[in-house]
Amino acid sequence: MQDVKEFRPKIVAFCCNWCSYAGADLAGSARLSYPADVKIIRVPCSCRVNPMFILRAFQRGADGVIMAGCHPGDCHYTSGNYFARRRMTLLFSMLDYLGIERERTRVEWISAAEGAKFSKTMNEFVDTITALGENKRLEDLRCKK
Amino acid sequence: MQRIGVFICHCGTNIAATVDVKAVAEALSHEPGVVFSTDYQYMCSESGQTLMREAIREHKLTGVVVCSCSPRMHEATFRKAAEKEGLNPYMVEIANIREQVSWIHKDMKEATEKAVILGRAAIAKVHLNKPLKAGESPVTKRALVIGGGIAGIQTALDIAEAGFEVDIVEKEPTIGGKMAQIDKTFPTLDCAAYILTPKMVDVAQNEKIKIFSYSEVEAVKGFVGNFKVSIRKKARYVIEDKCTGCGLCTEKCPQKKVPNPFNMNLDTRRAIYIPFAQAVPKVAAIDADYCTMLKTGKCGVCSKICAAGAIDYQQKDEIVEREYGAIVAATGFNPLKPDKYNEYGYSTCPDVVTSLELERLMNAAGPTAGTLLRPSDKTHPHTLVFVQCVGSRCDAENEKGKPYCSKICCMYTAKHAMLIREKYPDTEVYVFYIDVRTPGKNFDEFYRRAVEQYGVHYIKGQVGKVVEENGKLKVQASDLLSGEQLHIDADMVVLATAVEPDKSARGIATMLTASMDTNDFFTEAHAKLRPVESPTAGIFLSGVCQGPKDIPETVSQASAAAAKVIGLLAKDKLTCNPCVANSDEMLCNGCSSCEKVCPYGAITYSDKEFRGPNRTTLIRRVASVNEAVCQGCGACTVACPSGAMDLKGFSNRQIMAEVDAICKM
Amino acid sequence: MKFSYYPGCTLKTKGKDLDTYARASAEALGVELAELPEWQCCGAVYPMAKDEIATKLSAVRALANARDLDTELVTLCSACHNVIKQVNNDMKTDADIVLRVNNYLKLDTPYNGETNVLHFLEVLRDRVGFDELKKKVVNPLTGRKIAAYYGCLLLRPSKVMAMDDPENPTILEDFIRAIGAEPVIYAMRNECCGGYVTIENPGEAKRRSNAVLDNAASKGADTVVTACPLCLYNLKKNGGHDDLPVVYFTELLAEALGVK
Amino acid sequence: MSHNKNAAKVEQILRSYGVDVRKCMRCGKCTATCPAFDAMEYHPHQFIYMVERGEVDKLAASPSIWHCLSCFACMERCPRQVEPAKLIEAVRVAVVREKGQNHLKPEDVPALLDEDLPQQAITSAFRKYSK
Repeated sequence: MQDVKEFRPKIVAFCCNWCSYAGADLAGSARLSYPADVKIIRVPCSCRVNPMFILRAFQRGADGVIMAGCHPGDCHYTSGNYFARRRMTLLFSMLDYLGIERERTRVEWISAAEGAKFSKTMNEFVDTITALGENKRLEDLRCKK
Repeated sequence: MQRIGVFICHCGTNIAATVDVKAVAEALSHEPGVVFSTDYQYMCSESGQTLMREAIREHKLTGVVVCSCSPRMHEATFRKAAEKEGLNPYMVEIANIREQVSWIHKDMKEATEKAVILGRAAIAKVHLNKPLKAGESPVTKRALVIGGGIAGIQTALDIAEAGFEVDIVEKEPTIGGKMAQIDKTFPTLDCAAYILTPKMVDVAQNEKIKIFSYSEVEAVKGFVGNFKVSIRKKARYVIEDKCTGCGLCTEKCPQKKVPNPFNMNLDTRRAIYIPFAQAVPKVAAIDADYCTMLKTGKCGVCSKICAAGAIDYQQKDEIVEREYGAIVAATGFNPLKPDKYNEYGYSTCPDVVTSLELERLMNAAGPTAGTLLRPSDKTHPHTLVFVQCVGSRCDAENEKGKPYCSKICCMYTAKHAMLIREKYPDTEVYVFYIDVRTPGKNFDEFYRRAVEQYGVHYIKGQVGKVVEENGKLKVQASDLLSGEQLHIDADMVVLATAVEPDKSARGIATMLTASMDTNDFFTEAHAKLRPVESPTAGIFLSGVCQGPKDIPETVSQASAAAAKVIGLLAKDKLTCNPCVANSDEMLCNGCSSCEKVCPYGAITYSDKEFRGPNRTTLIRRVASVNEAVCQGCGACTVACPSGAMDLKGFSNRQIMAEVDAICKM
Repeated sequence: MKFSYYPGCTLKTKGKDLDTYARASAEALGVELAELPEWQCCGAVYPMAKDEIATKLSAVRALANARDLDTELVTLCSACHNVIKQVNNDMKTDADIVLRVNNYLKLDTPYNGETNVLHFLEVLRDRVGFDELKKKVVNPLTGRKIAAYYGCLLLRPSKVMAMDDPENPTILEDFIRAIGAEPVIYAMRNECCGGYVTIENPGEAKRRSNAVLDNAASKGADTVVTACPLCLYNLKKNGGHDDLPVVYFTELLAEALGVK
Repeated sequence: MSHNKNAAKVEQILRSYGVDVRKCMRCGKCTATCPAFDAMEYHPHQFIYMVERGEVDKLAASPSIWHCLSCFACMERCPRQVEPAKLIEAVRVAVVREKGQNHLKPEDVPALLDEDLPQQAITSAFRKYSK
């Protein structure tokens, strides 16, 4: 039997505990669907996301990584999302330099009240990544068994 | 190797209708380290918890993964259950297969696959979990209230009522704040002094409350439960314990030309003064900028006539160190000075006044003894124009004003208009408004009374220019409903100026590491659910320092803040969040990167001895984290270039293990 | 002290007094006003459209000339001052305008808003200093009650003109004090005299300028000073106050310095 | 926006002048401060609202746009940075940019002159009213 598999991206979403993770919960309780390709990792704050985590995800074969935190000015820890924003800007410019498609990484500010935004953002992101296709440049094939 | 138990919750049909729970349990049972895997109808129920506890006992589990609803719902429940069975609560992890799977996906195959992956990620994390123990810290059973206006007074009285000690630090020589300057209060029109001064007396007489008047907070150290605060008692050149408040000195002082800020500088006072008759403490103070004795060494009249011998020209500022368990910011507000709005002529025409100046001009204890007179020629005004929203509701790019609605102006203007029309029926009163905002109990009724019963002319539009000519104020304004430009010859113009946080608030917020918004209002921990707490533990917010409020709202919030303080002080020990940062001293290179990004000042550096090669000792500067202060955001962990800093419960290895598990599929 | 000086069209013709008295006074104060070699009319109205380039070029030429001479650029007429300062602000802040202007002009060195533009009043206040000016006064106008008329263009838009508080200015009043007279402060001093519609709608221009002078007169002024030729013309012709002379501030300056 | 009947033209005007009419909170301070009020059919706050509603043609046909004194008082005093004066110029320029729409023609000038009228008045009138 021939196995023609349609491409389903692997997407890692880092969500801060106070805003975006709660936004994801709200999306869930409002039944606002988004593709199952998105898998969420809970972190206390967007500033906990080490750029290394994102590189690790790409190395292990993720096709897209999205980080979501509180809106600027609303960080539970006062200033964490500002640090996150600066760090991600640096990471993105490095990824640009490496020639990794800019669209594979994304930062969004989603509050605990924005379930709809969470769902919409994830839908859009999955569409973008699906259109881009598989991450071939950063995946470390040695990681594959 | 951990011995992990996995529990899949059906959540009735919430999960089980979309996720094949049995298949998930089966798939996860093959994961390394998993020694037990099952599913159950309601894991959070009593019997579900019992199931988990039995499994922990029987299978000697060292870690638990519950695949269920959001950890924000029941993480605490499952951790408590594990703890009862002797398992460290932080060895329990949740895979969220309800909000993130069953509720948003329809296809069972797809949902089941995702549930398995989320379960694997949680299992991968639990492998790296370590038992965590929450620390404890003691609580100093005393509170500090910064600011002695109605907010600070109410907070202090409520805390004292519960039996705890409270200090009030007030920068002026008396408590009372803005409310002491107000004449009548809306919507009941009772006298502010009649309702405020008894409270001030209560404060003075309460043994639990200590007032540091004419004092400022100089430095704050420590953390929730254990603050150490330096208070600067400014030299008032009067010995507080000796002064009887007789006021003789304030009548005899030869320096009469001192502007009187209590009356908004509409009259003068002496160089030695008691701000107002009901001041608490009723102790005089010398204004060093004007006192002839302090400036030239000649005079000494007050000292000679003071029978109590309370005058001390040699007095110096004094620093007092006090310890507190909780701190309440009640720093209040000031009305914006409208000197950037001279199209209204405030700086050039004395008859253009602010609303707070009008309060003094209508107050029986004010410069005109309660008779409304024009400041320029002391005559009775016949036509008055009120301008709303001066400096409020401006665009964020407008440098002159504030972007927010100041909230109280619509109501106090209605009050002013009504009082003037009632006392002086021969007046015409115009109010120019953009919107009339009256959400509050009996507020709109009050405003309608001003219009219907008192005949105040409310005009939708703004004033564009005020021109003083031949003793009149020619007011040019728009009437948007009639489409006309109006020209009114007025005798007085009253500007409802925006409320702005007191200038001292910014410095105090920095000392408290409490966050502020761009307008210098203190930020609350949660806009809806934690409105009287600062995000910084142990710091509470009372009154207008958090946002514009009227008196009833301020008092409610002040009592709410007091309740939160009482809840904190009632504890003997505080349990800390165990998911805090910690630094591996062997890896730390002493660079201070972590210290710089810490919003709480939880990281300190000290020199430590380490054993070097060949029995030498090395002294290295290394970071350490104060676990009682750290809130566990993790900013430092990413800033650390050497990988020394990590976050318990969300360690680098744990998060990477989750990443790997998700990407593996 | 040497400055490049941009007189503008009116100061060479109908507004000569504004110019001649300024030059004479400048000399007395040790300020050298070197007229730009090839200046062109600024157009008298700042074009607010972002896509208007051609109408901004003459101002940029003057600005670039002053830059090349390594001097600050001094203006005297309120309208020129307004146009040149606003265009300069565009050349500092609007990358699109900068690009298009420089593409068009093809200067040896592209212009990017380097020149500092000063009104002659600012030279008196910030470079000479009113205290210094006071010392050089030989003929103080003691007892005179002078009303300063700012009009609209000198102060607004305040963010760009950055010369004084647009609603409660002091620069002309301080100037009046420096030459020994007493300033008369009146609310209409920064309201428009209607000069722009003096051709279109003389009735309106009359009403506006009359309101200005009425207000100044009610405060006891004996003279009104201005920096704008159009305001001067309009206030004199349409103000309805023959009892209230309107003169350029430079005329009183020259008088006080004894060079009139 | 169905509220706006003339979206493309409005968009063009707003873009070239950098005005954001949505910032207006309808306080009417521009109209309160306008020295040319009596000469106008539509007043500054109405300009803003009419442009927002797309009624540019109606505005362009009104004599009001020629009565603005360009004194910038509305811009200076607007609490919301809406800049009505720019919008009025924008509509005026849109009119004169259309062929044959010059409000002031060179042949009309001599009749308007008197011996003291400064050049500035004519220059500015040309710049404001003609292509």
